[in-house]
Amino acid sequence: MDFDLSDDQRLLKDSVDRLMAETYGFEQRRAHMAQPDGWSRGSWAQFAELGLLGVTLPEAQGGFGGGLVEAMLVADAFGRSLVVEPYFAHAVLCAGLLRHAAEASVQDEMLPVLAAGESLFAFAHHERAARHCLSHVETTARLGEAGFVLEGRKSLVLHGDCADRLIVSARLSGGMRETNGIALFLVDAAATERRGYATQDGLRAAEITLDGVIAEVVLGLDAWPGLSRAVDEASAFLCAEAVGAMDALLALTVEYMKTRRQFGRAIGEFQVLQHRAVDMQVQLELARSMALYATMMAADPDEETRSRAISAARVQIGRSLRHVSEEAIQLHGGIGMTMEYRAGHYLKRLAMIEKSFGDTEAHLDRLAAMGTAW
Amino acid sequence: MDFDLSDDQRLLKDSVDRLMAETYGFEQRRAHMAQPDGWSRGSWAQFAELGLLGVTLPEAQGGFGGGLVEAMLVADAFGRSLVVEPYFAHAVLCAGLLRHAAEASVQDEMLPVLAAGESLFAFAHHERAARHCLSHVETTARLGEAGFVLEGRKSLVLHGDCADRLIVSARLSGGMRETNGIALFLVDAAATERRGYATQDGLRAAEITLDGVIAEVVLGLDAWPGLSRAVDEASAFLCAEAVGAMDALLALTVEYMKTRRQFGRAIGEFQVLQHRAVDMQVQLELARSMALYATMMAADPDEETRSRAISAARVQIGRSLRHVSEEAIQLHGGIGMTMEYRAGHYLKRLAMIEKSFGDTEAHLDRLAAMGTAW
Amino acid sequence: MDLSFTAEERAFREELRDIFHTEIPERIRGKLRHGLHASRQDQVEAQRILNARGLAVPNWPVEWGGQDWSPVQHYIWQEELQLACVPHPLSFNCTMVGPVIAQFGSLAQKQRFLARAANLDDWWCQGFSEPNAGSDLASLRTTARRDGDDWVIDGQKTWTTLGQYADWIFVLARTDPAAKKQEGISFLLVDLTTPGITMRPIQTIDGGREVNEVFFDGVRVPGENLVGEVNRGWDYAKFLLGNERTGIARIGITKARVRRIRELAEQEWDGDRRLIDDPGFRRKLASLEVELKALEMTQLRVVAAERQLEKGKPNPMSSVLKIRGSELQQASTALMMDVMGPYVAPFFDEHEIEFGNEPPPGPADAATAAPQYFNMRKVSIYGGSNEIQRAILAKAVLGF
Amino acid sequence: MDLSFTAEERAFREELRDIFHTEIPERIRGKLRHGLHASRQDQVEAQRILNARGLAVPNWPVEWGGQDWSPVQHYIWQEELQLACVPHPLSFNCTMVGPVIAQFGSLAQKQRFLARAANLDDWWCQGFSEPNAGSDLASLRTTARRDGDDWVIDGQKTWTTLGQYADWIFVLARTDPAAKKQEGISFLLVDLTTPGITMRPIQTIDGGREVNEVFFDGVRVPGENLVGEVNRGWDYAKFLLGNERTGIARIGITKARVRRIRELAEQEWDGDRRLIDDPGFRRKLASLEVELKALEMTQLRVVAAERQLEKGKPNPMSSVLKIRGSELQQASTALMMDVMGPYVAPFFDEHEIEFGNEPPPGPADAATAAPQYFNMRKVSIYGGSNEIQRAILAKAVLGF
Repeated sequence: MDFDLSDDQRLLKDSVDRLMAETYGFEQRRAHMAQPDGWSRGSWAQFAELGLLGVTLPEAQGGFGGGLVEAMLVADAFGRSLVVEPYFAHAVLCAGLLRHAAEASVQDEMLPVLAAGESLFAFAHHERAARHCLSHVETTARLGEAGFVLEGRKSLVLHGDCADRLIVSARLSGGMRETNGIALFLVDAAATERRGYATQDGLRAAEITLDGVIAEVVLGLDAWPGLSRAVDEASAFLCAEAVGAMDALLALTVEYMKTRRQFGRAIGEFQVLQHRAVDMQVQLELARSMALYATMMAADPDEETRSRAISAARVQIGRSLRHVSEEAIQLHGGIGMTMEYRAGHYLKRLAMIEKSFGDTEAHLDRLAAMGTAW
Repeated sequence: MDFDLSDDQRLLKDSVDRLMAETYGFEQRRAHMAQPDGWSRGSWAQFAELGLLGVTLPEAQGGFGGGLVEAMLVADAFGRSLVVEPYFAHAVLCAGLLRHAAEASVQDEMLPVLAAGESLFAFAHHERAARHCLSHVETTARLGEAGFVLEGRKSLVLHGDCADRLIVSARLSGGMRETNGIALFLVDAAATERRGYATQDGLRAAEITLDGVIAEVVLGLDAWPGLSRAVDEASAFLCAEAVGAMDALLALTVEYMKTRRQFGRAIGEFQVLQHRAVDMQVQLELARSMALYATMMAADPDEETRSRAISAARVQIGRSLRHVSEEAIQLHGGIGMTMEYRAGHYLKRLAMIEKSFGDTEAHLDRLAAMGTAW
Repeated sequence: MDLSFTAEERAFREELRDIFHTEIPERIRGKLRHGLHASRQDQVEAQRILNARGLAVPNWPVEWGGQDWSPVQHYIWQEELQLACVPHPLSFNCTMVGPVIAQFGSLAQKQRFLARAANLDDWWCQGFSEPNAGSDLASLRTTARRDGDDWVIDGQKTWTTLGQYADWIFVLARTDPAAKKQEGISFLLVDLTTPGITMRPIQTIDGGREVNEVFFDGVRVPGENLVGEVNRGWDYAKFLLGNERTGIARIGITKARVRRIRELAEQEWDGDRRLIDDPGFRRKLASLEVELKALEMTQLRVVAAERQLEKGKPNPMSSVLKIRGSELQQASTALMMDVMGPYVAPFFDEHEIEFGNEPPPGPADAATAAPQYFNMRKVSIYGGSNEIQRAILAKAVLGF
Repeated sequence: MDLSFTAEERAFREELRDIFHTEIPERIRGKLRHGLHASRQDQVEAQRILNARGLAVPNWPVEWGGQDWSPVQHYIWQEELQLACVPHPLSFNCTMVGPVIAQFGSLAQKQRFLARAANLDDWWCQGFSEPNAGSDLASLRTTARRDGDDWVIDGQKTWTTLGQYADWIFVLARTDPAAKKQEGISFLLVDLTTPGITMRPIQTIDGGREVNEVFFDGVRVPGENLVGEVNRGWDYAKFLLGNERTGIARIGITKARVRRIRELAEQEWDGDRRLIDDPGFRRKLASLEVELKALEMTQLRVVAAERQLEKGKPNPMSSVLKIRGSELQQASTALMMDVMGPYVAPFFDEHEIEFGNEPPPGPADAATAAPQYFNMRKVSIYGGSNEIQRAILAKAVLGF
């Protein structure tokens, strides 16, 4: 049992932290968001150069050769800096899907492209009536003369607006929520109809219509095991990102409390407010513990063991982030309500994380349905 | 809309409060509990004399002629003083059952007896597998030569150990949780087998076996509407009793905080503890509001309207009492953990109220199942 | 003791409900129901309809357009207004500066300002908070110094809500720099077209532009614009802030939102089950409804007690209403987020929502769910933060 | 970074589990599992079995019977002890006075007391708190004055747990009345058979007799019973209180209780459905299990960090463990009450439960559910109340 970083991991952490310190201040972030895509191609190139886009990919395929701990370090740093580039969609979700659901030959072809960041990948999966059910797929795939033909509508496709390639889930057989019968395809994004928009936390997404689109590549015809694993890994990433954001937000809040004066003294001198900050710290530590747990369990190939751990982590982190972010705004007062100050941006990102790939209630339902055993 | 007491109500309140002040101090209560029945026959006679045993009964039947508001005033005062006499079982539950489920002729005969307190009544209803389901009745009644013959086991019969007469629910027909097919009978308690015991809050109860017992009187053969109404009224009483207890407990806590000194000052000077007491006050006020609501809605003859209101009140009061009683002990520290001090006794009574006739979760389930409309 | 309303009160409620539903355009009320904001024009239109009926400023003295209503009638008016999603008559005019002028202003001020405020011919905004005077309002630094008959104001105000729409601002300024904190403050009425005033919008985290900073640089205000006596402004401000005794919990607005949550959950499918049929969701909804009922009953107790209270004397129980009212406003927006699930994410500004070619993706009202949740964080901060309310209760009710 | 235990650690765990299950009588462990208390005899029997195996005082120096274990091994020992429902070696002996004597005592004291404490030949109890010195322990008033070679103690102690079983008491007493608060206090070992000591039991709200008041009236203690230096007792007390770094959260006990809750919910019928199949109950149980897992992971982080901390220096994170550990002990007893439903009500004292002719009515363990809930209110009060823990975190971690 060991929570220490290896030397290589420490090096990685240092270099990501340094990149963030140099390129991702509050004003710099605003400038990134003002660029045409809503994010910075320059930052993207830097991520690629540092090896971050392939952080979990094997070196043989252009990756950094890291694992989920390395991804966690990136997540933590990106959470602190509120990174808006399509890292999560591309380098977490799609990298995981390719790794866990695609044939080896496809991986050999695609992973280097992904790691280099030349072509932008997004995961077109969610559908309107899915709510928090990951296996909900109504989009159909049927084998035509030119290959698989996809029909359906995908929704809330993170960074789908600017993606070059889409990994699309579609149903070959089975009822709309069955895990069997789900396949994954690679599709040229330009062949789809897209409606892009911003999200509350400053990222981008799209509604995507597949109207007889021909799949470029078949990733896997029985894709559920890989899909579910990739999404669980992505949840672990979100947990770590949330912890990074909460940690930074708590530090910001405590600092503010030490400087902001009301009634003739720093508000941090009021015992009531001190204890409120302590309760935030407690929630943060519980979340941090569970983010570590999620990271270490997300690689478990047994779906039930893994899902239980991930859902447990998401429940704790969902509660912690709600508590920490709401209290942070309250302790700041009016300034926390403005876009000109960092705190509100954390609130927004954290609230959106809570709703990604199953909200707290949905994960608790999943645990309750399983019956827990640990 | 009017929350004021009438002059008569105010008089009643004053006389009950005076009785409590004179006869129900902490040491006096301990003495009452040390008597053979576990409560004071002397207090009982005083309750009868003041008209409290028939507070909700018509004057024509020996009652005080009051309604649920009058009952609420008694409940509040008894909650403050932690009265241990069988008032709730006898003068609330059984009086309500007789009023709402018995034939007029039976009422004429029994209510004066009840109001005088000569014969002690208890309600033998709960069964082992009922949990919080009021309509769960497995005890059977069949018509024999000498009248209805009852077979079954009744459990947690409040003050069943010392009751002279039992109102017993038994099933004539239907499945074990159906509301149809439940009848109520009056039974000579001596004809049953009883195992008496104390309860956590210093009351008494009994397990009762009905082994071919012949019913003395048939109260009603389709008893559910009356039973359900009487129990809803009893819940309103418990709500008011809980508010009385919480109010006294908060006052006790605040007083303690003003006198107990640690770190060179009264602990009530610590801002953190002040705000905790304020949160108790907020919970108390919400509970008080809902106890008033329950009192005023408990007379509604429409079962759904009434039950919704009662369950809503029970949910709020269940949450409030948990918060207030736990915080009261915490703010007291060690002294609150001892039987030599009042606070812990409130904790115990309040915890038992929460589990009577449906706990908070069960009432929330009832509301959720109904779909709410107000 | 009787919880029911009298026949007269019920008739009064029906009458108001009828007016609100038939006379205030659905175009305006629908916006509020869907979580959008009324525009300046909407606000003016709605308030003028109310004012024509004598329903804009019932809390004012009768001679200046108010109504001789019982506390219960005021309560019913407010609740029906909120349930019908009618924009509340502008609070800066109707519950803030109007009552202050009516109580403490000169006759000339009353004649000049009151009718126009009631009819929203003048749009007022508030100049109280400053960057270093938030919860601790008495530490304000903006000064007004005498120069001949005029006052000259220098300083900065902030959190001025809807200042961008306003014609006038009422300002607390320090007129005696030597006096102790709460003393030496005066209450001044300032025409926003006066030279030296700069208004800078502050974008809030819901994406809206609701508040502003206001800079005063040698702003010259005629002496007649001082309300009441010089250096007594703190009393007027306290009167103003303590004015809204029952409305502060905004229970009607939360009630309307909870109704909308139920409607939307009945329409929202989770696979082949409606969300409203999810037992976990039903329990959460029922739980919120219980909390709201408890708050409503508490408000009714406060309303009923008002008869016995000295007029204008604040009831400390209104702090309970403020605390729980803001918590439930927040809880209801969080539950609305639950209804929307992942569809809280898309961001569309109000103009796009109203006038875009295509509705935002997801359930109806999805695009306003997160902004409302973000925006409602403010309600436990402003109007005396919930921590301040607890301090009031600790002192006034518990005697600490 | 690796969450798994090494093969050696797993083998160590198996070995301990085996010992605990096979050597500690089920008669004793069953009591704890069902929420009953170990008797004095049970406690002595269990501890002697452990001590014979070297498992009673592993935290002591090796020369006095301790083990040269890693923090992880200590953690495993504690967890397995708790999961197996083995009575914890008496904390007054093993984590309190023993380590103090081992660290600060004279050689004579060590030789006289340590082996007997480890084997529970002497039963120790604690004389720290006083009626006016609870959270503020340093304000204690009990005095010990020098008289020849002896010390003479006068004063009153309270909350002395299991004092009725004890042979000896360790006492903090003021030896320099002129010194400032924390200074001038000494640490004395007192034979309870000494004349002038009166022990009065205090009944607690669970119905038990767990704590006592102890009165000292001119109690004469030989000079050799002073531990360490005179007037340095506060340092030893701090050492003692900071000693239990990882055990304070009692996660193993809560885990065992949660397992029992699941077992009982599987046996409990609600009409014709088992309680465990109630979705609302399952969600509550799952929720508690999540919170417990989060706490367990936090404890593992603290254990892992222990290697890097200076020996004996308290980790402020242990305050997080104390706060959440006590909250979850309380939450688990409340959930146990939920399982029992109305059957929490009957009161049977432990003697009746163990030896009565008929079991108490209702589900298994029903009779201990409410007493445990009541009793566990103490865990957020004693050992430094949760408010004190928050004050520690505010200062040590957040720098306020």
